Amino acid sequence: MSFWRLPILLSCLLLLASGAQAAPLDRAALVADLCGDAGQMGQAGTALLDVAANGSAEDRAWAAPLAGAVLARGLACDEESAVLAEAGLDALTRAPREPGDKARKPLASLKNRSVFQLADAALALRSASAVGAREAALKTLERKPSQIPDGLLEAAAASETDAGLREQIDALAQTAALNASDPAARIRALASIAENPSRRALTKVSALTSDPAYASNDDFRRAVDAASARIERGIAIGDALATLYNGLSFASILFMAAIGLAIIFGLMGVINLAQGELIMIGAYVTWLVQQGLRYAAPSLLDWYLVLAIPAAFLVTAAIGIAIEVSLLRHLYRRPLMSLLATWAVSLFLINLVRVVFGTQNLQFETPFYVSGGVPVIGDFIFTWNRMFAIAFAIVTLTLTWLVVRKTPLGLNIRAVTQNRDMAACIGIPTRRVDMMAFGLGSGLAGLAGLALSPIYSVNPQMGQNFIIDSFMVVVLGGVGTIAGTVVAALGIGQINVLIEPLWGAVAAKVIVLLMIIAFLQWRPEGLFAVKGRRK
Amino acid sequence: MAMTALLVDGLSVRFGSFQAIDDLSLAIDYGEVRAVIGPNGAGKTTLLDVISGITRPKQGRVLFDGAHEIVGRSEAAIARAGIRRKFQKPSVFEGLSVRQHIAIGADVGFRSRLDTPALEDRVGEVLETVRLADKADALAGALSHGQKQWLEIGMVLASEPKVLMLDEPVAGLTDEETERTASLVRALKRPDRAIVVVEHDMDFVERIADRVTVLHEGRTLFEGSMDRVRADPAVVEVYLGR
Amino acid sequence: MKRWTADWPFLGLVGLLVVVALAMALFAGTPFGLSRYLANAIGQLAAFAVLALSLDLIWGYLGILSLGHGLFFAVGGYVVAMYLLKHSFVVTGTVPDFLQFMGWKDFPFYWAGFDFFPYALLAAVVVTLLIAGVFGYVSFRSRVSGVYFAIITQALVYVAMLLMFRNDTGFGGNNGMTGFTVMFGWPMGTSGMITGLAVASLVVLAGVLVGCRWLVGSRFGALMLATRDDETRLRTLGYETLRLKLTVWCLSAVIAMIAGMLYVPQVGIINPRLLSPELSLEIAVWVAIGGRGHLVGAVIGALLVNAVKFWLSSAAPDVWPFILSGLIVLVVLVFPNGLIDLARLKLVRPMGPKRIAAEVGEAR
Amino acid sequence: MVKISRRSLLQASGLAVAGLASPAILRSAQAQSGPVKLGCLFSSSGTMANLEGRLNYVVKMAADEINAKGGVNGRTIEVMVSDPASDWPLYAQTAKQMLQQEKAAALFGCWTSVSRKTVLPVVEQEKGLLYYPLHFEGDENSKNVVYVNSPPASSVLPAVDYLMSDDGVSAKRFFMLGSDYVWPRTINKQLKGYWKTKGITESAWKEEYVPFGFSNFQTLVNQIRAFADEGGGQPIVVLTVVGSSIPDFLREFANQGILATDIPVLGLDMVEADLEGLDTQKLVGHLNCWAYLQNAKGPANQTFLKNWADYVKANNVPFSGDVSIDPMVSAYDSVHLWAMAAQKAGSFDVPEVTKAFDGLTFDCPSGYKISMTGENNYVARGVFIGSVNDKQGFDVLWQSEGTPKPVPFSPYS
Repeated sequence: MSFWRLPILLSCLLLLASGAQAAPLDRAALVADLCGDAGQMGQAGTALLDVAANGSAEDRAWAAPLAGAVLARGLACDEESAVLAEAGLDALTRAPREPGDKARKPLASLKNRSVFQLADAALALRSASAVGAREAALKTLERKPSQIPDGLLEAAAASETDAGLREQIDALAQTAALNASDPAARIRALASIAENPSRRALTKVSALTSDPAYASNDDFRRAVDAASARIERGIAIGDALATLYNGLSFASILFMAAIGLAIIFGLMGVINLAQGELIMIGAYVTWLVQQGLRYAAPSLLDWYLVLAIPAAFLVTAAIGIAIEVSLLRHLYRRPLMSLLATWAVSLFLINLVRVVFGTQNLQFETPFYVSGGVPVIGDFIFTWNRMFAIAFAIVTLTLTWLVVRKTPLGLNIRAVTQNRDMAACIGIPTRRVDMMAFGLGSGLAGLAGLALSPIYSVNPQMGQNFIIDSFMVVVLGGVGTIAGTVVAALGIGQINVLIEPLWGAVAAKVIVLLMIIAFLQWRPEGLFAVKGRRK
Repeated sequence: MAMTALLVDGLSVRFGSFQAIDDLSLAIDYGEVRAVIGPNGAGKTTLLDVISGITRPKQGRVLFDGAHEIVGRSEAAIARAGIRRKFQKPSVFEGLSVRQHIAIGADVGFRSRLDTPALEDRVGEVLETVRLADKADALAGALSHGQKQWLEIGMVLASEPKVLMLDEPVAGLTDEETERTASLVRALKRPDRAIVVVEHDMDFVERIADRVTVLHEGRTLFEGSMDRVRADPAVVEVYLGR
Repeated sequence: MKRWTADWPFLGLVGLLVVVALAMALFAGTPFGLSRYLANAIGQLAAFAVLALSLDLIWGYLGILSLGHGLFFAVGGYVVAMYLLKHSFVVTGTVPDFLQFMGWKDFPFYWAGFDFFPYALLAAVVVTLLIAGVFGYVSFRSRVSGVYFAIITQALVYVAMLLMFRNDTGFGGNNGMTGFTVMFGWPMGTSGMITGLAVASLVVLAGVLVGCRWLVGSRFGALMLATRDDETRLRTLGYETLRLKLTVWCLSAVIAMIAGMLYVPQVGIINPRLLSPELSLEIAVWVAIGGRGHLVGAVIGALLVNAVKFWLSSAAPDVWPFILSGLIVLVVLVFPNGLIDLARLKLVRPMGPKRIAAEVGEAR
Repeated sequence: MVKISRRSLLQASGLAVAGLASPAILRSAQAQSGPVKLGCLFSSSGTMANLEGRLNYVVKMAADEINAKGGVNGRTIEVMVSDPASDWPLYAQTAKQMLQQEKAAALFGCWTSVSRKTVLPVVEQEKGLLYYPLHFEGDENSKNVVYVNSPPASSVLPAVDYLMSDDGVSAKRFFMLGSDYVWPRTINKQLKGYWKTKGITESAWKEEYVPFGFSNFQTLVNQIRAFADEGGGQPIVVLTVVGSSIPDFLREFANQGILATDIPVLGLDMVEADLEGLDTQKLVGHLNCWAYLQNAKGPANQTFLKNWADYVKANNVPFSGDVSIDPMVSAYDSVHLWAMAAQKAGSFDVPEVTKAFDGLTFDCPSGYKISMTGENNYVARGVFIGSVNDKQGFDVLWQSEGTPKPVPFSPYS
């Protein structure tokens, strides 16, 4: 049983399927239906689906472009008949012609859309020339196994030349046999359904407990029970993984937003309220790089997220250095005043960007590596944009660690963080270190903006969302420790994700914040505090 | 034998992996001026921090007046019991006048008035002692370094403490100022008062101290009079060997 | 601290407030009276000035920066709004919006008694003291200070905002509360009511100003400054600074609460926006611009910034953020003690090392 | 005389607000003769700026059109723009300023319900007139507010009806996801009441709310998938999140591989502007419902779109000239409706203008002839259901026959 089952559609489909074998395809009527009202379009879609399963090779070749054209609103209906607008061919005769003046491009209703998607995939599975296209078509069919017309998969398997794909088609055919009459086929179907555990599969399988065969046939009952147990286990694993993954992805965002802040805070005791705006500017620089590539090197457009890395880092680092030199340097030992000063900077930057770029969300290309996701197990889907952020966070963490641990600048930063006066005494140019470290922290914020642009909407306000969260990470982690920042981000991210499904997003946020406030009462210096004599 | 003002027993303090004080025991009697000396990082200031309640030790105890455990009590409670301390870095309140400092030091209370005759007398007395009477209405922020040192001494002195701890009272002072400070400290010596001085200036220590404790790496290296300190090979090794 | 009789800026400001309040009361309704808009604006400004004073008391005189003072402001605002709604309901039968859209038949139980103003006032004080007391006690006890304290208070006010956004808390949710029709039995929105509220705000402002002046001039005030300058020093002189800080913190919270009670009837609405971290930050900006650690400065800062904001948000909406950020930078760099420096003609070279040395120990 | 004494009083008191007062006084002196003033209450900064900001320009454009035809009652229109900065109390403050100081004849403004609720007491007190261009939760009928867009009973319910019908997707199960404030809650309450009358049980729906500006929708999309996989009929998502949460939700939804043909989303506050910056290929088929869609047919829309594009170009407006959303058209209608009413009344006095509402009609860019009656201050508009296309816009999937009569108070709550 599936929630996609549309009983009326199915019965209609069966009727047509049995009738179609007798009569040859009435192409003119089909095109007329495609241009008709919602009901007629639905019939036409079902007819196309039937052609894919049972039609002759010529009919299939003729029908192949139609479903796709309807989906893309590329079918122009005029008085005569209809035109495939993209190719400039008559839909019926395939003679080249232009649509009439009053041509209308019908829009498939949501219900019909689903039928046409299926028909398009079915036709592609049987007649597309590229293996990749056939594989993609099979993926679409897999989403709605109950609606695949009888005979389609068998016919497709018979003519499939690619061995791997044929295996996949057979597997799908087995799954589709769940409601067949042969108990052995059903048991095989159960086993193959259990291969891919999901809630949907569970719903389908557990519905079988009310099947007559469940009571009468022991083998079948065992198979059903085994399948549900296996699916349940799969779902449990999937849920656990999903929680971990979601937590990790949220943590990576928190980490990216906070790491720059942590370095600056640790070093100078300055809470940089403009950090969120530097993130925003990083995202805007990324956008500018994208726009530049669009004109200068369109072939590299997909890689703008990678190519923008140096630009995002350098521009924000430069802004950070400018802030430090022009403002914060003069507020040495006045951390609360520098807090206000950076707030002014944040106000200024938001409004500057607003005036220059406007308030609308920026438009980003979505390259293949940050779009979509792969189902792993159960209901766990591995989404690429999150993965990008996670990977980016890990790379950033590694690089930051290397800079702080392995470079002279890092050594100086650590020295000044631990004891500013002593560092100054042994000849470390503390002002210069401040400047460079502020640049580094700001540059990291710019990178955060780059990494977050595939996840969040980019507009002048976007930085505001990160302020409180990233503060919390920094103070929870403890002043100026990278490890503290990582642990705090992971902790906050994971706890948030665990609470959210229980009490909702607002409560999760409130609870996490209250936990942090309480924790800081207990350990005011954060998780990784360095103890010392009275300052 | 004079009564023990402070008894430090088996004291240990750690900062992370650094052992600031390591199983230190020490007794300071009423009526004596005790100097605590030692190289940087020997644990001198940390010792004062523990006694004044700022730092909590990992283990060990500190008995005041021979009976009262003061480890674990608040700084304020310890101070009210009669243990007062001048900090290494002159710690004065920049926004207050000299007179206000002494008055705050003399009388512990939130509500009491500043201008009662008894308090005014005491303030005047202390101001004379630390020779700041002519600066009584100046803001502390405007004083010279030496005057700040004296002001702080005056502030801790004002309450007639039983234990007076001075952390580097002559650091950064001119010779003449050091001289004056030395005579001030000697003048403060009383049978019912113990004075602990942490100092690097050996001449100053020699002038004021009855006994000297040398700390090294958180332990007592030597205890005795200044002459014997100078003669002790271990002390010489610690001071000159590195 | 100068004796109050010689504190001319203070005397001048109090005098001015009293004169304006008197003039407004006397000329109300005559052609010489202010327009309702101006009267209302002055009243709101006065409420903001009270709020600024509350922050200056702890930031300027105790060295504790709270970025969550909007919380106490909002407590006052919410309580007075509850009083107004309940009172309006009792007098005119107007059912508040939020009851309607939540589908509730009656006020939640904790609204009981709020139509009686003294009870509402008591509730406001108790709630404020409870929040401020508990939070202050644990924070000061564990010696949370400086930037940490600022961030934690910001998180606190943010948490409160998230909670108040929820509709099921029974305080109007995101929409907050509005539609106040009657106060103390008198209709809202009339000239008389507007002038009355404005005059009351001015009088309260003058009162709070005098009270704060008395406090900071007392021995207690000296101890506050001592705490600000070197808290450990003061503790090792035998003072339980926890008690002192807690007292001033609670006092400051109550003053902020009073400001909220004055503000909400004049603006005619309360919603969680008052709890936004930005507003709380802005309070600090007013104080910093006017002059931290100077009561007169805080009042002037609040009046000036908000008056310009009122004016510019319709006259030149685009430039306001730029002017505000410019003002902050100017103050931070050139007038480290706020615009009060202007009055004292204490213009210093920007970036001079002397000025830095003269800075009072804020860093601690 | 009055003017001088006020000024001298202010000077004497040396009040900080003197700067505020004097220009206002100078301006109010000419209130009786010069152009008639209209006020805009739309934020050009803060969270609402992207949506509200463009409405300022639409109002100006409509005023220009009217002025080009000679103005109203012989006077030209002057539009005052403010920036309440997405700060709700500031809306009230600005409204006060415009009504009391500037004597604005009418206000056009507010997007969120909160801001409207904030301004409401001010316009009622000052006996002003506010044109509110957004669809909203209904259950309100102030004589000082003109509700130019539709209450839920005449917009949301038809859309949900369509989705529940066989022509739609025969929706049987409903996941309601909204921002936590009055509009989503009221809409959902009314929907639940409506479903109950249709015999749908409570197990068929689920309600979740997120805070304003919420962006991390991973867990919620997981929940939606789990809800859908429980079986029991076609599920849909009724989305009432607002602002930047809309694109963030859609992005996560598409990334988890859910298509409109699996679980359609009915985004009640979703407009073309929310799709800016999204890859809509994977979102094709999701739905919204408004009283206007950019793809509406008819000459009125063509003219409006062209005028807007020209206006954007000519005046350097910082918004896209190719995007036109319902609230823009509603704001545009508002100005024309007000001008027609004022013309008909021969006066700018609010009571007179209000009396003239009965029987007003206007050719809205949506292609419908929108109208007002004397019964209430609602405007009868058509209803569109839009379907996301791959060009970041909405195709018209369904539209109402005529303009349903607006029902201010929902019978289903």
